[in-house]
Amino acid sequence: MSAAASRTTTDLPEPSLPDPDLLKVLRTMALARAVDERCMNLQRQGRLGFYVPLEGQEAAQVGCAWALQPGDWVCPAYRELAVALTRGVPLRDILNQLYGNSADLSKGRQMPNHYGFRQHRFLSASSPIGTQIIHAVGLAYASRYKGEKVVAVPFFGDGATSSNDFHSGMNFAGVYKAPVVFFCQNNQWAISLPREKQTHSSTLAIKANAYGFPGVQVDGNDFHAVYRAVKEARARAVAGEGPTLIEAVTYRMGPHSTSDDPRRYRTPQELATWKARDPIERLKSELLARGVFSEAQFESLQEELRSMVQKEVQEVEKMGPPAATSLFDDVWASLSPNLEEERKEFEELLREGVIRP
Amino acid sequence: MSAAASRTTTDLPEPSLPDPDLLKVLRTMALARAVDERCMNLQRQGRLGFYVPLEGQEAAQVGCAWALQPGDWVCPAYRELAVALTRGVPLRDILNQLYGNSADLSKGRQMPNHYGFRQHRFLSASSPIGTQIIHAVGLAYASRYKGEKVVAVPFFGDGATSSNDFHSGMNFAGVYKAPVVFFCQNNQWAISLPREKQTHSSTLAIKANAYGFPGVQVDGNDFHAVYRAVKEARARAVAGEGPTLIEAVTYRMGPHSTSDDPRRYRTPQELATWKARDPIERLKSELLARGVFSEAQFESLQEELRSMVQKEVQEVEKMGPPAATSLFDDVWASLSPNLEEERKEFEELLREGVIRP
Amino acid sequence: MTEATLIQAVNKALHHAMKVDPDVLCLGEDIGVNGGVFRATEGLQKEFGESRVLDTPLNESGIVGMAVGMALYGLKPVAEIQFLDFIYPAFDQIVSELTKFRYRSGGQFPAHVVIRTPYGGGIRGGLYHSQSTEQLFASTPGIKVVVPSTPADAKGLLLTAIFDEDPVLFMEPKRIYRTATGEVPEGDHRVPFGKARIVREGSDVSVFAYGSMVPTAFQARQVLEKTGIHAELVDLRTLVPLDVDAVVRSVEKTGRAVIVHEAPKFCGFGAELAAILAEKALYSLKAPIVRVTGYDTPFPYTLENLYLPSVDRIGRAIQRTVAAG
Amino acid sequence: MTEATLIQAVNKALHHAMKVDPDVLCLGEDIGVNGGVFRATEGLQKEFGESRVLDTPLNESGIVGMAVGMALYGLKPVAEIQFLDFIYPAFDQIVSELTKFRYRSGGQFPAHVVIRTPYGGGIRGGLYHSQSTEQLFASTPGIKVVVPSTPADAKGLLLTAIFDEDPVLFMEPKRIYRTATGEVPEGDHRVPFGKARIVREGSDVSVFAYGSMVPTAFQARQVLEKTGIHAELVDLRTLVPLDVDAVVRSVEKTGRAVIVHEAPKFCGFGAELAAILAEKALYSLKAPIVRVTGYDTPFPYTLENLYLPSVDRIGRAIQRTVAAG
Ligand SMILES: Cc1ncc(C[n+]2csc(CCOP(=O)(O)OP(=O)(O)O)c2C)c(N)n1
Ligand SMILES: Cc1ncc(C[n+]2csc(CCOP(=O)(O)OP(=O)(O)O)c2C)c(N)n1
Ligand SMILES: [Mg+2]
Ligand SMILES: [Mg+2]
Repeated sequence: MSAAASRTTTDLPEPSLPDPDLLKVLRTMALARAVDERCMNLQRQGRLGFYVPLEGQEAAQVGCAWALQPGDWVCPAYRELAVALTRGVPLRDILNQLYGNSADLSKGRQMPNHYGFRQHRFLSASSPIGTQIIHAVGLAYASRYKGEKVVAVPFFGDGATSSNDFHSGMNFAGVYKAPVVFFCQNNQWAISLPREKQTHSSTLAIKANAYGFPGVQVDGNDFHAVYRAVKEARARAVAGEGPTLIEAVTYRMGPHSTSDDPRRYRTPQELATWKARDPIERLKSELLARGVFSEAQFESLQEELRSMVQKEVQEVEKMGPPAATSLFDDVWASLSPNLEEERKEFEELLREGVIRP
Repeated sequence: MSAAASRTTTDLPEPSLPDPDLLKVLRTMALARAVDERCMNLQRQGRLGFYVPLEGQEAAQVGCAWALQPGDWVCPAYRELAVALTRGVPLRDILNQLYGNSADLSKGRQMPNHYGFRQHRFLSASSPIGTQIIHAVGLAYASRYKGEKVVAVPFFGDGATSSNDFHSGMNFAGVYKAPVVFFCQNNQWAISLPREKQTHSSTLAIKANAYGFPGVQVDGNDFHAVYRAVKEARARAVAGEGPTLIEAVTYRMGPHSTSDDPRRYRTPQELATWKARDPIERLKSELLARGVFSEAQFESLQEELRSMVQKEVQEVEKMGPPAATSLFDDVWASLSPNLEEERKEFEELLREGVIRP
Repeated sequence: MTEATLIQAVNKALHHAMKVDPDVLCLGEDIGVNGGVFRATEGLQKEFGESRVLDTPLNESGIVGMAVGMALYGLKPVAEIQFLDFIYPAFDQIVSELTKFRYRSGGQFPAHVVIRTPYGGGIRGGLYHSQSTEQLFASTPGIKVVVPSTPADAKGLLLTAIFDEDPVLFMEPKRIYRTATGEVPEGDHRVPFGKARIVREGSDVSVFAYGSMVPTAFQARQVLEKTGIHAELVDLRTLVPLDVDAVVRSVEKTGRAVIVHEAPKFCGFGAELAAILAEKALYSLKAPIVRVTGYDTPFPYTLENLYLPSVDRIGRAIQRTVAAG
Repeated sequence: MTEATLIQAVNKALHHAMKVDPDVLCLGEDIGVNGGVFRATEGLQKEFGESRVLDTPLNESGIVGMAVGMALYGLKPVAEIQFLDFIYPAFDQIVSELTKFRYRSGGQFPAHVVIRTPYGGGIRGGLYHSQSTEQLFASTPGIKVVVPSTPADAKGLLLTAIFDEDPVLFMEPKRIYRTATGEVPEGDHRVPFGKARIVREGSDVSVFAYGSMVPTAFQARQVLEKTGIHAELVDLRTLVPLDVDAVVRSVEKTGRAVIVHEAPKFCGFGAELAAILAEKALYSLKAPIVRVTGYDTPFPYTLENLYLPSVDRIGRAIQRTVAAG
């Protein structure tokens, strides 16, 4: 009897959430996928400057974010689109950032994907790898100091475990028993460097040993596994039992970014292996198998999402760039005399047409 | 039957070396102690600017250095006096550095204890904690690349395990299987920070798990234990089996440096506990118990060493400071046009008496 | 008003800030039980507890990064870096994170951290306990750079720093920690940023200094006064924001400029002062602008007194500048 | 001689050095199989093997620190930092170790490492893929700072760097990686350090630039030439060592100076040039020294073209300077 033939409902994973919730989960994952596909295309068409896809990591991201509370702090890297969506960040806000337009909450200051949403306690991402890991410790410490029962969650990759701030963040969190859930998406690659050349440790989770708290490796393409692990780690953290490192084993299906060509360093076979483990397909087939919904329903869901994304993009593309003089804002809480002078000169150049927005 | 009463030769540790060698070991340890005592006094008398004592760590340092070969690279912190002595560095050279005089091989450029001896493959120490750890990986890699069968040994403290370069050094060594023996002297304190507030890990040795190679904790006040552990790690490394982290558990009996007052942060009881574990007393009583030599012989050895140190200090104190214009040497391989100009102006100021050496 | 040393004034400022505002926290190496290696934080942990005065593990990137996290929350962390020479492991957190959070997030995530750190030579600290590298920070938009030279300013500028909204690097001239003494106002004494202090007026030449070079330059000025040279000594106090008006005005008056700092000359902070003058006061300049600085080498140990700008060296430069044109 | 782009010239230099000297090794992120994110190291791992072209883990402190260790042994490592913006985790290894080893050991332990890194804006890289922070390194004694602006210089200066005895920061103007093309000599082509290049002679004003600002300033110069303004364009090539003579000589001739760089103005490298002129060529100056630079803010994304010195902005500054006096 083949594995497929033996599949009965009893072989399905114990659902971590009631079916209506799982449908929402699936919808969020599918929305992330739809945005991803659209943006990769927009970039190829020259309409978007750059893009960092997350394809393949939807279960890891949604699984983690679903286990968090609104008061929790998210400290993202640049690939956390599905986390932002799960947090309830409006797609419009995300797209505005990708376009760096006048409605971008970050005022067009950063490359695509480096968004931040104060209202959602979703930190503004930076490119330097790993720096947010220690910020999470400070945020967690501060929140506890002010009596909040929340956690801070730094998101980072396998590559980031080599960074200085992974080391300081893990160590400080251990020492202060800070309520942090370290969430590592081991997607097997750091641009062209494979996981096994990044570090010689047997797993990434084992690195928690060095700091005296638990490390857990989970199947990052299994929504339920990720959700449960994070939920448990969160509970431990708010109960004052200290931090946890979670390694979600997953795969970056696309290129590192639109500037990258993964064919230079990895094989089609590897890609195919992981394609077969697609996290969306996985949750979908579970729900199909349980009869929660049908293939047709899923297809119309996808249709709906794609056209929604399409519409949003259309709206966002109507916006112009931020005001020229916004260049000088937010360096300081208020314009310094020095910048006042530079801004004046800049305005003169604008008037003279020497600088043309 | 009490533990003391049960002591027979069979209870003594299995010697790691033949007795004549152990006598040399003891002599080196006693010499280090004699230098330490003298220098602490010289500093109190205002004859020496600053000093970093190693009292209590003699077995760890001599034990490690004894297991090394002349071609091995030593990458010290600032407390490695006994390592330098074991490597055969002349006491005169060490004292010249402490005084920063005209005979100092480092030309009076650094604070006391930050010596370096090219001839002994003993790197020039810097104050920033941990930086030498990654240099060791580069040296080890380069040596192997050039076909040498040697190891590089970074020396560092418990505090240094928190540094960025501990993390990068350990990780890179694991990835490249570099022939490195990471030698951590856990002397329980990083200035005023006790070991248990430095990191939440159960041991420091366990941190090797995070990098995929063995970590070993040894009694750092037991010469034999340290010697054996390093010898074995060295053999593994040169055989191509990769690095090892050794944690030698010991104690800093003195202040962090002559600028420090440990009474502000630690108890007399703690000191007394560790005093009873004095590494020199320990090896000495073993040799006495085996009848290798007598208490009287040890006392005359101490006498001899003290007066030798005394004489060396007298010689060294005769030396003047380095030449004034040596200020401008060694910034570059050869004087830059910029420094040539500054040096000319400096010489003019010297002639005019504006600057007085 | 009470008489205090500069380091005591620092301690008073910290104490006052922590007392009036529970959101002020201190963190750093050896600052708790030990009270800091220079005793700047003496007594604070005892009074305010371990949760507000944190002894940290040995990692400066961690100290600043954690402070950034606290500040993102809304607290007012004061991080101590034991010596300026040890700030470099935290450099990425400072130049990539702390100074850029407000900007990169379009103002959503300001991060106000004060980094206190002793700097400068003259204590026989050698290569790694003596450096002055203010130019590294002053050249990075997004962080204010403050260097007091008197106890009253130390307290007043530090309190301004702690209750400011922008990141601040607060550089403490360790060489005069205990030799600079003076009256320090009690309570909530604030000294505004961006206002230089005219230490002594003068008509022949402007001398610009900050931190521990102020007393040295002052001595040089006093010696020359007896020979009939009236130098105007300007203590910049804050390098960022810089009191450009005061700098330009002074040279418009005197027509000559001597700039003093401990840091090496090449690309040091003095270069910016000279550049500002060459742009905004060129036609007032009667003589070439002279910089009296550390040499373009690392900091030495035995010979540090030959390396550092001395009263005599500054005096000679002033004399020559006045004689030059 | 063959025609090549600037990035190809870099590749040629690396290839030549590795071929003639087995002690030359390369290390960095994604430089092996991937050939570097800009393809500077394309083909090197294939030809010279994994033991000479090392893909490293993601840690710049590790990259530079390991290179320092290799150099202490006597090898000639060439480290790549993927973007200058990511060099800061390695800052401690650079300013505390690499630049100070020779000095602190009294010459016993020289450490010669070349750090190659793409820098600058104009590629829509935003805050963290666009910065120019040469002043941080130029102000630190012990490291040479080299910025080529043509393919021939890129090859010639890089070979000089690799076979020099001092640490070198080799900043590659990524914006013109592929747009700067030109003849590149074959083989062991070397361009000496400390010799500026007079791109075009002129009598009315001296324009100082380096790296990717050279072609921009050149365009501005050419436009103005038609209006009768003859600007002398000087490509500094190496900021450390700086060709002070060439700078001073040019201004002695023209009496005016315009300094151009992408980095922010305040405490930027231009300040040092201005300071040198205010000291050594003051009496030649007919007009205030003007700096055309990035603004004193972090680097923006959408508005980068408004931020960067443009042909028009440079041209206007030249015109005004000539008109000023
Ligand atoms: C400090 C630093 N060094 C180098 C880079 C260039 N870089 C960008 S992403 C990346 C790989 C990151 O890998 P990983 O942490 O696994 O995250 P992933 O991209 O796989 O999600 C590198 C090397 C950087 N952004 N920051
Ligand atoms: C980067 C850095 N930060 C801080 C210091 C100040 N400091 C000097 S020694 C020391 C403690 C070192 O402790 P450990 O590594 O255990 O070595 P030990 O002194 O005990 O031998 C500290 C914090 C420094 N030298 N370098
Ligand atoms: Mg990855
Ligand atoms: Mg210790």
